[in-house]
Amino acid sequence: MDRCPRRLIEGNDETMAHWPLLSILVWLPIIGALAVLAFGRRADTARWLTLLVALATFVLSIPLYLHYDAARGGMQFVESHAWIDSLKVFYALGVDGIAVALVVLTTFTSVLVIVGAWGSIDTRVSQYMAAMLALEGMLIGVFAATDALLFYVFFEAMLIPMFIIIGIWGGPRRVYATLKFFIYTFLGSIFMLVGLIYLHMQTGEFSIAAFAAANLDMKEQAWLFFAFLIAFAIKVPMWPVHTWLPDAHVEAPTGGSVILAAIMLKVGGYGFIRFSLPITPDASQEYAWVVIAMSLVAVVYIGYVALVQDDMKKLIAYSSIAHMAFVTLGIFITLALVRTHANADAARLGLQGAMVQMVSHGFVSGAMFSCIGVLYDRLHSRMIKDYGGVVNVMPWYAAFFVLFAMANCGLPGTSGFVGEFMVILAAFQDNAWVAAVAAFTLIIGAAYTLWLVKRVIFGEVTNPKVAKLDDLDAREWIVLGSFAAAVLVVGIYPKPLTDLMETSVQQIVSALLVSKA
Amino acid sequence: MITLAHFLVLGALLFCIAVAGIFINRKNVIVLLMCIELMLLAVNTNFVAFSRYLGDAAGQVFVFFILTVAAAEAAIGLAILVVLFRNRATIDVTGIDRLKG
Amino acid sequence: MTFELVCFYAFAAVAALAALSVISVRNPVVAALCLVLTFFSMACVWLLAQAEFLAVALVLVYVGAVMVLFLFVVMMLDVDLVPLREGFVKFLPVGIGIAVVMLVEMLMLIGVRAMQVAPGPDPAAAAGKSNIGWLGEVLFREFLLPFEVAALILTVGLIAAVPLTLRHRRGIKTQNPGRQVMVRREDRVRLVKMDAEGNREASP
Amino acid sequence: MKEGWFVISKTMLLMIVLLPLFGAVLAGLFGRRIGRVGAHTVTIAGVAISCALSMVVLYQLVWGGAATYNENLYTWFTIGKYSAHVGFLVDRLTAMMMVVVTFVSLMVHVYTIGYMAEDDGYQRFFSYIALFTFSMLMLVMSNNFLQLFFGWEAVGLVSYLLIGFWFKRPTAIFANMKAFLVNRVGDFGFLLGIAGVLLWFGSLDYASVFAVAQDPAIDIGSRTVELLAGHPWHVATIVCICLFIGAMGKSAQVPLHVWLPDSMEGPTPISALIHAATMVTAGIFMVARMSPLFELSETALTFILVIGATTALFTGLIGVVQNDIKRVVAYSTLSQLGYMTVALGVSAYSAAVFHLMTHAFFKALLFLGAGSVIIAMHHEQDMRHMGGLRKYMPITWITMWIGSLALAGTPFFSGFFSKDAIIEAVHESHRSGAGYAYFCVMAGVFVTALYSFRLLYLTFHGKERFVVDDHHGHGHGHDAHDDHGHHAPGHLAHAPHESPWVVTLPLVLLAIPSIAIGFFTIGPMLFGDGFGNAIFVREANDVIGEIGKGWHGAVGFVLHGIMQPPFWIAFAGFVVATWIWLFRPGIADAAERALKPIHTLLMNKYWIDNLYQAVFARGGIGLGRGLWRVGDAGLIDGVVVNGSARLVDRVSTAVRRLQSGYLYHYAFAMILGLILLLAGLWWIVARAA
Repeated sequence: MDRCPRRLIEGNDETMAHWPLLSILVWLPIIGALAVLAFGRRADTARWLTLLVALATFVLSIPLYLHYDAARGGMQFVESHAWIDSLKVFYALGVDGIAVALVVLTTFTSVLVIVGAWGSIDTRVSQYMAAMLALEGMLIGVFAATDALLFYVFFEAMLIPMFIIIGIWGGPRRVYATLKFFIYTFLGSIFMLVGLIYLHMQTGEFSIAAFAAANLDMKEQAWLFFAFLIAFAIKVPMWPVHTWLPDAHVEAPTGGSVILAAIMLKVGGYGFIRFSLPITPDASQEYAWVVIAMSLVAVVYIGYVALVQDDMKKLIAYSSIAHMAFVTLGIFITLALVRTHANADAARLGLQGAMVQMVSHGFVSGAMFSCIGVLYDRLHSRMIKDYGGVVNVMPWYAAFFVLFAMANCGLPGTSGFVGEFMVILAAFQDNAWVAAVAAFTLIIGAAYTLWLVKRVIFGEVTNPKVAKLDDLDAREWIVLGSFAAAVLVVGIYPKPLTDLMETSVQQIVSALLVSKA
Repeated sequence: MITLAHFLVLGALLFCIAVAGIFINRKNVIVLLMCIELMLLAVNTNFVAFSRYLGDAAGQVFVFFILTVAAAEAAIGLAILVVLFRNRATIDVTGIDRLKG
Repeated sequence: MTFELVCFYAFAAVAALAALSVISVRNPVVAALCLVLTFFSMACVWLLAQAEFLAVALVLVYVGAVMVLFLFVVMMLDVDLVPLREGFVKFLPVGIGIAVVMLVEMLMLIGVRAMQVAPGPDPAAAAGKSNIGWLGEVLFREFLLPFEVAALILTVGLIAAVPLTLRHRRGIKTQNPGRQVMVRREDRVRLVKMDAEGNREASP
Repeated sequence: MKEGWFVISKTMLLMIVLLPLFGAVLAGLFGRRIGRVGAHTVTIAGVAISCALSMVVLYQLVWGGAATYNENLYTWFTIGKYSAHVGFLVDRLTAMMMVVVTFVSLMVHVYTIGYMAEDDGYQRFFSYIALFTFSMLMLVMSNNFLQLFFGWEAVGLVSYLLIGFWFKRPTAIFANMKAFLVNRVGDFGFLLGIAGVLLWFGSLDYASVFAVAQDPAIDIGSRTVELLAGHPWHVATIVCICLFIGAMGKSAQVPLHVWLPDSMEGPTPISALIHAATMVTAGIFMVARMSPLFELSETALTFILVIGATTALFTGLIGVVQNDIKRVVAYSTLSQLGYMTVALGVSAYSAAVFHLMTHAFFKALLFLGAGSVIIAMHHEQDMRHMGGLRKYMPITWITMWIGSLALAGTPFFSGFFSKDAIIEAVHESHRSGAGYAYFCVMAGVFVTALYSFRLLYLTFHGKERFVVDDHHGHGHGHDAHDDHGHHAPGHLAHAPHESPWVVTLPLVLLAIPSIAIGFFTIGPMLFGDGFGNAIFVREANDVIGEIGKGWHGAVGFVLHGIMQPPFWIAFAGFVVATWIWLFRPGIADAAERALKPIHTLLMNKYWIDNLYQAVFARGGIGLGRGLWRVGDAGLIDGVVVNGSARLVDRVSTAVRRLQSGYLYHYAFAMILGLILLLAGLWWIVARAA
């Protein structure tokens, strides 16, 4: 059976078609990781080499954004090579607007993570840097894969560097945290693998497009939907399968936390958009309420839990969960809107909101964890009670911290607002009560964030060690400044971002209109 | 006239005797090894009989291999036994539970 | 009742009785000898099935090699037999019970009446070959690789038995001619520089 | 060229908005480099130009006949049929607000030079107030709900930063968090209101929303929706109440008023600018701006009316017992905001905005005057330790009197016109709840006079209740605002003296409009065409129009007003206050003892703060702790996650026993397995046969 005509996939333009840009983006960091392992005997060599590779990857990802034809949408920069012939598995890469946004987010954040880890990692530097680069490559692979098995391979493979990063450079309870993180996520992905194998049996190949085109009855869709739900809900993570995240964050080194929060969590949301929506649209519609309910519980429940944390990283980890709930809410409110209200425009608003929230959360949570890392590097404590009055000795740091805190509570003008705003607007079109519960984040999100700010930043210096702290050095300035710029740019002018994804989102939404059962 | 059943019954009988032997001689490794040899003999008898009655040489080839492996096994088994005895001065298997989970 | 059948019953009876003795006699040496008898009888039974080569091989390999090895080990090890017999009576009923249950099950499966198949003509003879020729042809044509593997296994078993039983005893005084030959001057003589004795006494 | 004058230019509007922002960024990021003088020069120049240009815009609109400006600057996002923009809508309402905001802001900027002279955070402060001016301008000049919300939250952010300006004070950083959170409760409603607007009116732009609201063909006013099955609600009511909840947060209406008194922890200039003149009136402005929507819902307006009336009376009562000079003014602000809300509730939007404007001037004046007193008293704020200050600081004394007279509603002062118009409007209204509101505003007049004059008498008149410790010498704690406590209460290092010109000049400049602006603007703003078509009132609700029928100029309005009960009630308040606090100070204490329960009630602010603290703050923490310990740690981690780990552990511990290590056990297991296998095989064979 020849499936080629059905693929929306074509090369972009003549010049770009010759460049396997996506492959370069995926493999450059991974090969770079090997190079760092090989030549990074000296710590400084390892750092510079890693930075070079990460910067090169970031620079190479800019053409991806520039040359992506947003008006046309669909998969572009497509590459396809046979990988396992007997199973019709292809090494197939391609990106649409959504994936471009996430790939650029990945390359951008990776550079900052590497700059951030410059001084704070001083044991086994080359291995840490190599793990980071490998992780970056695999994450790009996840976002760029258009073959389900390739996606799965990257999806699982990225656990390994993360496992190593937390397990080796982590805090005192790192063994528990890594095992929990690994087993949790692994458990989820097993279900996805079963689902993929079933789909393979139905379609005979592993291309996601083929899966989306397969006709599945309601029962099949329901099984597949829940298989995907478990996998991606754990990755996001959604309440009630979120408990690995705080532990992983608390134990992870700063760079690990940043990557974990800023990018790895996005894989879950991305998976929902790539797999759940197109492959099981009818079941997704049928069970959207489950996901919406889980998201709303997360907003309120996790908000309250975040309020009482006395470990800064744990607090931000919980806040991440609450913010990611907006992503899942936006994705699944889309279904309700498009199916029951036949309001495709509002559906696009919801899906765009989810995507913008993903990107924004990447910046904001990355920035928050970097901020905590700055303090941790100096005092080696994450406990809120050890701080207080930081503004007295570190005014610039405090300014950044307050800015990111405001972004975290969704202040307009920062990126944190845009996604939440869109999702709440879209949710209101479906159900005012859903929107009301979601909007509760305005209150509870501000409560836990500002209370954190009050206890850490403001007040008199009570801990004599705090009194001796130095303000940001140049390296930290670069990291936090870049994050701040990103947060503000997306907050003040989100149109470039939404325009990039608009056609792709519209294609996804219009595909949802077609029932498969 | 010797039918297939004759051989099979004989094989079964020998096998069951060997099983009984394993039970009642549970402490003596040497006898246990002998019982295993008996079992193999019973199995081999079945192979030979089937080979004869189906006219297929593969059965006898198999017996050939089993004999080979059984010889190797006996050699190793007895070697282990010797080492065991040398270390513990007994061949009582009730004392050997190092592999306990 | 043909002569063959009579022979079969005779050998079968001997084999079964000998097997029973293997498991029941007190002395392992006697048990081993009884096992020899069992093997021998079964070899005769195999002859009745026209498996001449295997029958001979059984006698040669088992009776000639394996059982000798058994006897050798039994005799070499100074085994205290009394504790090994403990539980013999206690487990006798269980053992017999299980054996009987198993036998019944097997017989049911064999379906004694259903399996009253008369033997066809000897396949080797039908092919106009001796048993050995018939077997050899198959063995070296179709089962060459397994044959070689079996050879390898046997070799490995042979070699493995050696290091297993090899031991280094401590406290045994032996010469090592290799080391004796290799020795150098530096290993034996050490020149030490030191002050003359007389000076030391004079200095304080 | 001549025509160009009468078309509002985009460049000018951009300059109005961006100059303060530019000043804020410069003073904030490069404060150390440009120094103190640089910081205040930059910001004041920015705000001054902005103020001048705002006046030009007002002139163009009112006298120049310029058309309303409504254009988008850039698109924020476009998704399907929805789009959000950043743009300006400048009509007369906006222009008036722009002038008020920039003028008061300019005054406060100048005043700050004196007030914050010895503070370490000088540049930071200027950066914040300039940023505030930018945010507030964005709010009032917005032409769509998104930008409105941006400004709404941005002023909240600056308010947060400024209340917590002295971040070492525990009370300040508690107050700023409280202010932000309570505002967030309001924003919660506001955001839902915006979402409702998008759903039911199909756009975020004012123009198209109002077009839908006023389109008889769509008749959105009678459209209902069942949010709860079986209970149809008017969509307009839902949207308006949600939006008004936002206004309740920002304009500190009961029950979301609790943050405003605490916000007095911030420096006094911002109390004047943000928490009296401009930011807190954003809610009033918003409702007036949304008048086409609010006119659709009688229910929402009744709700507004009742909330406003309650705020007007009951918060004023608290003001009577406060001893902190700033807190008295703060409660007075709450009460006056209640008046404005009442005016909104009876559809007298123009009266509300009019009062907003006059209030901005005289309340800013009162706050700045209070600040001047506080400087003189070396950051002593307790009126019980003041008294007799009039001879030390005459300018402050006179301007404070002017402000108080305006506040209390003395004829010909600006407050008289605006407040009287509101009371008249309530009197005219037939909306349900108007009776209650009328009672509240009338009682409020008395209370207003009472606390206003009490403040004056306690501060400026009577005996001096402070001691000047001359021997105490140098090193007074003026520069460190938070450690003025090393003087005992009522003990001053130096005698109080009049503040420098940078402080008194704004007082004088604000005193002028406090006296005069009402007289000159009541005509055009209330009864003329002052707001053009910015404010929409339905025929049936037009109480101002009703009053306007008897309009014979401002003097006539005053003469008419003197005949009316409100004036006499205010006069009674003045008399009682004078008698008690000027002539018979003992009566106050006697009354306090006699009315102990009421006094306790008022001193504790009706225990609302305590209630919120117990229920929402402590309750929230308790709930969070419960969810965390029981839900996360107990159920999810304890039972499910670690529970399954424990289960595996337990099962494997049990299964491990099977691995006894005994050869004969394994043999037995194998044989048993063989027996079972045989039995199974036999069973299959038997079944097949």
